[in-house]
Amino acid sequence: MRQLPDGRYVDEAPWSDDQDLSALERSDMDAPNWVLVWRKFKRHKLGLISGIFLLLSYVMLPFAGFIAPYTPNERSSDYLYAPPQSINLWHEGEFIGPFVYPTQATADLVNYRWTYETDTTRPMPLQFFCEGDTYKLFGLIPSNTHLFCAPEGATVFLWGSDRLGRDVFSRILYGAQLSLTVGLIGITVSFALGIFFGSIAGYFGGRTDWLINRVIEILRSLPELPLWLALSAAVPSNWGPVAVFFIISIILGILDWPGLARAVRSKFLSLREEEYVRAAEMMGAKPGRVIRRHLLPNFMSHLIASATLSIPAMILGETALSFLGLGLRAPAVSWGVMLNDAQNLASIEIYPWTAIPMLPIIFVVLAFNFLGDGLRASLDPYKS
Amino acid sequence: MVTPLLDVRDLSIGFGSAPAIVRDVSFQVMPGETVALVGESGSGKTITCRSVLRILPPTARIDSGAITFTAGGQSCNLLTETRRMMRQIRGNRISMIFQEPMRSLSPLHRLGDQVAEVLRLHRDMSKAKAKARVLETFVRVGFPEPARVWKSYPFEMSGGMRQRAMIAMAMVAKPELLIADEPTTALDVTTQAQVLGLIKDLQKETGMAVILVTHDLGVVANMAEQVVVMNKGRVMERGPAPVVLGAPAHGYTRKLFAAAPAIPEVAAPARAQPGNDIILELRDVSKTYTMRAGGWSRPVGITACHEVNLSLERGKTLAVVGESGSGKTTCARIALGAELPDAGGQVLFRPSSNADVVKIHDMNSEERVCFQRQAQMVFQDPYSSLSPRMRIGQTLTEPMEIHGLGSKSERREKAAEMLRWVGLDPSMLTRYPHAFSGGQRQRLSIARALTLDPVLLVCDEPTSALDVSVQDQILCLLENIRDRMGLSYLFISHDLAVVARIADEVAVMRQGVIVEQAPPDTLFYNPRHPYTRALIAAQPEPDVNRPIDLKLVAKGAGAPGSWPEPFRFEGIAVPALTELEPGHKVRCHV
Amino acid sequence: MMFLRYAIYRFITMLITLWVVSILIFVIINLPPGDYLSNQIAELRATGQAEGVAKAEFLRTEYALDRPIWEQYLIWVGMAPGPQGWYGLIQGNFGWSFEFDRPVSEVVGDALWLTVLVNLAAVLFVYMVALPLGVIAAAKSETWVDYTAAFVGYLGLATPNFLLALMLFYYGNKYFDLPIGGLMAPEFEGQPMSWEKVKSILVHLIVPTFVIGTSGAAAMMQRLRANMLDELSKPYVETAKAKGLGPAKLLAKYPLRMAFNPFVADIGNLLPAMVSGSVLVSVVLGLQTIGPSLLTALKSQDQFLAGFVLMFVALLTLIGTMISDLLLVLLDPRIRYGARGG
Amino acid sequence: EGPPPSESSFWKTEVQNGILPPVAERLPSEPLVVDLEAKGRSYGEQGGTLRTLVSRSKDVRQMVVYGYARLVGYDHNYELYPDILRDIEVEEGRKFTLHLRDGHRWSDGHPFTSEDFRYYWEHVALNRELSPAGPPQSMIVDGVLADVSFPDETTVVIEWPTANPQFLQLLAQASPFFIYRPAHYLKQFHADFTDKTTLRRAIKKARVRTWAALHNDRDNMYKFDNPELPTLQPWMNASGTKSSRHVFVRNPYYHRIDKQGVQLPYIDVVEMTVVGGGLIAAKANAGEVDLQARGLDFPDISILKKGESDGAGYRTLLWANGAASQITIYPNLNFADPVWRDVIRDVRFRRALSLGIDRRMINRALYFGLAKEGGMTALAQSPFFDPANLFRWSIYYPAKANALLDEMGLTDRTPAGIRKLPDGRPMEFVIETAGERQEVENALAIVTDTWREIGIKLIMRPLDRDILRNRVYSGLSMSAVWYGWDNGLPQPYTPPEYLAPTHQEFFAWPKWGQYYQTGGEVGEPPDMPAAERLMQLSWDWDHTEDSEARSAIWREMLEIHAEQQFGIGILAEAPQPVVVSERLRNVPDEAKWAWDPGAHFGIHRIDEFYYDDPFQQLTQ
Ligand SMILES: Nc1ncnc2c1ncn2[C@@H]1O[C@H](COP(=O)(O)OP(=O)(O)OP(=O)(O)O)[C@@H](O)[C@H]1O
Ligand SMILES: Nc1ncnc2c1ncn2[C@@H]1O[C@H](COP(=O)(O)OP(=O)(O)OP(=O)(O)O)[C@@H](O)[C@H]1O
Ligand SMILES: [Mg+2]
Ligand SMILES: [Mg+2]
Repeated sequence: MRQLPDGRYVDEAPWSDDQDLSALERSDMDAPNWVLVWRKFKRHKLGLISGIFLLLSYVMLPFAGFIAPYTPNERSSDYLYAPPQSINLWHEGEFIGPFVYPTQATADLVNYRWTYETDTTRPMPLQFFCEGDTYKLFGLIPSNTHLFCAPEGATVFLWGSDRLGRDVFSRILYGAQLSLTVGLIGITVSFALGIFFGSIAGYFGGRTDWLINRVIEILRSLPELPLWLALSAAVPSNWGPVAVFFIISIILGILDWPGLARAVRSKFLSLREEEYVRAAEMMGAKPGRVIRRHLLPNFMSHLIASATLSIPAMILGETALSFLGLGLRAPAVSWGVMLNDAQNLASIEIYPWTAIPMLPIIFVVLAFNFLGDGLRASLDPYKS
Repeated sequence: MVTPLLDVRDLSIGFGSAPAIVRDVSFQVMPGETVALVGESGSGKTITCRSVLRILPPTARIDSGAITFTAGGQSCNLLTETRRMMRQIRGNRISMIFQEPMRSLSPLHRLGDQVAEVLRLHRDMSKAKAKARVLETFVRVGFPEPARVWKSYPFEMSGGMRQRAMIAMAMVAKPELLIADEPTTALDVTTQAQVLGLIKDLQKETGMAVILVTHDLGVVANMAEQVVVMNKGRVMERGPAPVVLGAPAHGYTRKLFAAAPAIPEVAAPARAQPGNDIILELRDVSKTYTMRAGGWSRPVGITACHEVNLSLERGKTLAVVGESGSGKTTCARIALGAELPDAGGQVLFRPSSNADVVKIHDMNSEERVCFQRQAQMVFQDPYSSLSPRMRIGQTLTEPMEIHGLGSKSERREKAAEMLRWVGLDPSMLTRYPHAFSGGQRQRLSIARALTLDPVLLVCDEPTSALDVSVQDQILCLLENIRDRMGLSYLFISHDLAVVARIADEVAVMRQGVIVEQAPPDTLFYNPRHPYTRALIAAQPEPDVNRPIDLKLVAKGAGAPGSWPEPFRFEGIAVPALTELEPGHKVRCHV
Repeated sequence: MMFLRYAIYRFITMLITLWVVSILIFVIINLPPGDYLSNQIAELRATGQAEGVAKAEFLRTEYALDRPIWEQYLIWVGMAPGPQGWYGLIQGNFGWSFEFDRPVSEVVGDALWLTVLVNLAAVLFVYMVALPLGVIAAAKSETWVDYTAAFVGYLGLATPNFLLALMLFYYGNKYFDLPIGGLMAPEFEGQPMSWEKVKSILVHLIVPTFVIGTSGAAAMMQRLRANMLDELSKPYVETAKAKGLGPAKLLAKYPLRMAFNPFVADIGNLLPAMVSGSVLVSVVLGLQTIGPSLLTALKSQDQFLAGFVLMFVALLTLIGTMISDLLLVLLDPRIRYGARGG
Repeated sequence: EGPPPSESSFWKTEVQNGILPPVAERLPSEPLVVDLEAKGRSYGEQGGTLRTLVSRSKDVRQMVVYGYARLVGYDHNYELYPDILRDIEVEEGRKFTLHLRDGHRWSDGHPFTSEDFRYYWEHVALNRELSPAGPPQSMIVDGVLADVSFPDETTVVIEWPTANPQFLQLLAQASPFFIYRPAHYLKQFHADFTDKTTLRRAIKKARVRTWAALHNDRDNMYKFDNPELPTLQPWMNASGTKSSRHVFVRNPYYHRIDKQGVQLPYIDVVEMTVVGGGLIAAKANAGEVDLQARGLDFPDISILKKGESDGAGYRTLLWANGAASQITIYPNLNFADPVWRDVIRDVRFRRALSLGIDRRMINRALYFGLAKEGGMTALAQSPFFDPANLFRWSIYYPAKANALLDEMGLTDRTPAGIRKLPDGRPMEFVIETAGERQEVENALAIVTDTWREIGIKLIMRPLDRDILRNRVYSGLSMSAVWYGWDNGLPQPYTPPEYLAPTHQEFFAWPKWGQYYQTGGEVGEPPDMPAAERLMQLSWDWDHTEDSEARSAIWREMLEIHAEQQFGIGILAEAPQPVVVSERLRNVPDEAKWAWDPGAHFGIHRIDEFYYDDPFQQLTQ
């Protein structure tokens, strides 16, 4: 920069009139949208970790039987309410690989509880790829090989055993098969309906809106309680618990949509007045397109948050329903069923490990939350 | 030597990990002085201004530099000051008029509330006092009905009105430094003169300094003491206005100044040939809005336009100029069927010379789709007409997708091509709309409108945010397409020079009615209507030696009730539009 | 004016909907086989209480349970005369509760204000916790504040209400001497208000409020946070910043107001949730709210009681939706209640 | 004889103020004198408040059950003896002469006389408006209505042409047959006694529609929710039903005293609080109750014991449940599905089911082995107890069970090893439960495993109690789980009709029960020889007076049940935790927890319980 005598400054660097094309990789330009989103998502560490955790959880589902040392309804009648056991590696300063100490139960008829004594003199190494009870790999292939199991004469209750001597750890793994799948169906149903009706009501307004709103009002003013009661009488008795639960979660979804629909509608009522929506319409975009491409993305954050929030509700929905005789029941295993068994003081104070199923729920829900947040952030145009 | 009020030194700003976009920018602002920031669209003017208030996008990073603000004997570096201090400074000592006022106002709050907030925040004023002050400012920025503005929501206002509200917000607290980022783009020249006059008054009154970003070299010539010319993020040349404007030293400056258009001196009027291939015709179009502002009280009706008759010939350009808020945008929207005219109004469209007439105000869905392919609009407010969550690539290909044109890669190619046409780089396709400069967005809007190869294009102030050289480029492009493909334009603008260049016919609007209509040559040769004359007189010229008297021209032609007898009218009891000479219509009592 | 017209129109719509809902409600409570009295008679027989049977039979004719269902409906609503003349909801008579053997209005009366109290406390809790936390979480997104808020919120969500209540009761009683269950110490019941009573109620409210409130608070917080994050990057926020607004006021006045739209839409749910939302919680926590009565009434098909409570909830829902619709129009000037196009 | 009765401190001020007469005048001339020493109990002093919890507000009626003042009642040996009555004479089992106590008064001080019986009989039972369905069935024997007469103030005679063996049991039930009413109080609501205008005003005030409804509303001897209704129970309701806390105070006119002349009950006030069912254990654990069994289940025992050792000031007793069986599976012989019905009606099938249950394991897992394993039959305290009945077909013996099923021809199996029905469907045996008890669920989970070994797949289905009943009655449910017979302690005089197909409430034969109950209008007649034989035996019992013959009938019926396994009992005498304040005396350490006969605490005579230091509690 040079100062001229008349007091002005002039830039001296060589100047050209060409458009200088800023250097952005070409590949970037051709990358489809999801690649760009994925690149952004990768930078959201917590979201990424959560995603991986969930992925692993889901991948594990078909192999739950293999990983679990026991089958879900396998009872060890000599080990009722056994406390969690640790897997040790060193015995008296000596490394001998993973092993457990055998335990011995005695009924304490003074305090009426089971007490366990650990025999720390006899380390019993775990067995790997051993034979145990039969389960079905992928729900199809019968197999009886387990990743690890207890040695003869000992048990391996990583997270203790319950009232009937069933392994809590194994049950949690099996429970995941139901809790992580069937429960989510309800969310899908409710979201599909909620978004669909909410958006057409909000976008079209007028008579459509009126009609949908009345349906929403009516649906909402009919409390679910009597419906459940009626339903519990109407379900054919030879339906398995899973089938009943499946139907219930769908109905839960069907009943659940109005809340979301109203949120969507209210937002769309104002969004539809936005200039870019008008612009899209003036270009000839059909309502479906306007809703999908212009309106919904602007409500994505809310939707993602709502979806995450529905997950615990759906997983736990059955615990509330079982008050009405409708939840999942044995022999089906789900986290809700397990927690249902744990809903008493003894589980809190004396056998706290029976309430462990709370942990996976919290972990899964948090993972979904962070995943959702990562997704939201990577869809956010204002974030680089 | 006086310490400068604001001293920007070696400022470099970049986004994300990309190389810096603003590089080593330095300039000073003395108290009471006006510094004009001119330069190429996208050269970093807005970013520089925003960095003064430290209101930058979250992805921006400041690489180096210092911004020293000295007031009351104390100086501080605005880039490192605490947030608390910054809050003390923002709005109070330094205030800013954002470039895109339409987007910058909260849609849910009344304008009065938004403007008065500054006063209540920094001036500790009572509600009533603040209101009085705000209403007064409203009048000074050219609102005839300040009370209505006070309770209006932004979406009820025209583009220019929103811009004026924004100006009022920035000036109402009488700051020490005003940063005005293209404050008058949406204003007609008389209103512009009024606003500029107001700024000057305030400068005189309070010693306020101004950083004025503008593309209008006429405004620069009339306002600035200092000029900073920017290009590609660097300062090309800076110095006192007379020297820089008078004898530009830098190549870019010279190029820029050369591109400035001017209203031609018309020697003899050229008679237009009355054509008969009308592509678009507005017949007796009126539009009345009901204000939401009323709340519980009786709804108030606003007549946005009144019995507008326009016809656009195929392959020609019909320009509409006029007062801000006079209903130009409304007419444009009605012309494209985005809004329905009041009963009795008709909008007729003939897709090709021998095709049937389509009634735009009464289309079935089939006709609508067909029409929407052929007629496109460039919106006055490009920011809000671009979907914020769509990448530009998607936005540009969307029209083609909707109408099922081309394959995926063809569409993308076309989008890239369009960007090149409007002088943007195809690598920007993956960006979101917010990551563009105001002028760039305006060009995106034009590019999008062109992707479908329409036969009718409605341009609502398409070049207001463009520097003169880019504007020239865009106008050339438009002319080019028109000549090549027989495109017809309905062209709304405030810039009479642009209108003079591109239009085949000009309609002048005031208060919802057309007051004069003629081919540009006729009009500029012999403006008959007092309002037209006022407009022409108020157009600033890029010559420091021929300043216009802002005070005088700001008066414009005054209210219609004060016009000379043949033109005078009150309310909507207007005289008829009479053809004084062939092709020259004026609204007057003969 | 326009608004008033809209409000009146909306009110009439509400009445029509209410009528439709009343039919549905009646059908639903009569859906399970049997009715209260036949079940009652079965139960009495099963437990060998021969005498009660006569009484049940008496009630059956007294309350027209021997008539066809549609006739029962008309009598219940008050659109047809019953055995003892016009005596329906329209006339202001809510019927008789077989289960509690008292007029419905009496059964419900007490529970009603307690219900409102508990849920008001919960709603207040939700708003007091969720609003600031949601806003802070958004303003400080992806910091430890945000993560902690999410964790605590989801902890509350992922714990079954009953278990949570039990834990809070048990440890609360053990370490803080909190009372277990109920809404006030029993000796205060039926007593006039006094400072002691208020204190007792407040202490008793802690756990229920927390249990009912946590899930709501977590939900609201996360949604609010998401909506806020969307709004925070809008240009008008920058304008507000440029005015020199402080962070709290800025967030509250501009983005929060915008982000609130979906929640206003949900106000409709707030009122009915006050009654029905906490039914199961109330049942397990032993709160003397309307919830447990509803559940008992439904289980035992105590149809007039169930019908009344359901109608009441429905009315609240409808009023809530109406209010939220009106508020939406008032709060967001951009909303027009017209159809698309034009 | 005995020392003069002493005045209670509770009513002292009232007596001093002349509101109440002194205790000597309040007692009947011949009060019931309780010999506590003979029962091995100690004498106590009056005073104190007993806190207990219930889960529903209508459970205030428990005070009628616990109070257990009956015309005749069971003593601790389950023998009937006159209680409110001074004496009762029974002739040929068909004529009952009731002698009231002279000077016995209602709790409001009004004399209790035969007039109260007459009011009930003539103005309630026989009143068309109050009893639209006619007089109660219990007053009709073999189609003939009782003949009731009132020779004098203290005598009531009720007679039928034929014997009514159940009459006294009805009077002694937990929920008794009240054949008397406080006439002086109820007359004001009765159209026969009160003029129309007064009545109309009262009707309006009570927000009912007819005088009958008003009368019905006030007349709640069992519901016990009307504080104005005079009572004969040890405690009277002193609070309305509006709150969750119900207070009962001692009846100043109660008819029992101990040998030292202290009027019972010892305890002045009973405070019954309604709390959520799930919180009873927690509250007990926190020491907030003095006497509690309702709402506590065996699984709560460990937490109760913990509270006990943490010093919450109570003891936890384990009483034995008095029902004939704690968990019983009832295969529905009237199930609608014909194929299944045939299978279920095959006794081999029911035996196989019973043999396939590992009762020891269930006992150990659920009750620390403290319950009695075995089928449903009379309990050990009953004279009819026979170990053979208990163990018949109820020892875990899967091989035998399999053999029985094979013998039935159910040899086809699905790949999963489930047997097939004759029509090829897999044997999925659905058991419906009321879903109220976790122990049932757990027991069935264990049964599921052992039944799988005999090729039967158990599907458990929890339902609501009422829904379950309706499904069973209409033949829709394949089988159900419920308690066993309420009365596990039959005596020769106990009518055995509940063992015969006379009640739909026995879930194995709902339709037969309906047939009998409705006189053949609905349901089906029993068509299995064993059921017909039970019917015959029950009829025989009704028509014999002879204790020996009746005992023989009882034995035969019990044996039929054991052989037939109509209800497959799993366990009996499951321990019922009873939380008792450390300061409460005279509570038996070991006892039966039974509804009928037993009235839960009633038979253990709660009015004889007392506090060691009643006044210390007051100052607390
Ligand atoms: N958020 C962003 N992310 C990336 N690049 C951005 C972002 N905002 C602006 N830019 C780029 O920074 C450059 C300077 O923008 P700026 O808004 O300062 O331009 P300007 O000089 O004000 O132009 P105009 O006159 O068109 O308004 C432009 O090239 C623009 O594309
Ligand atoms: N939605 C609306 N509701 C109420 N009034 C409106 C609405 N839109 C526009 N108006 C009013 O109509 C009049 C004309 O507005 P229009 O946008 O057509 O002006 P314009 O000529 O384009 O002005 P500018 O040059 O400032 O953009 C203005 O007074 C404006 O306030
Ligand atoms: Mg700019
Ligand atoms: Mg405009």
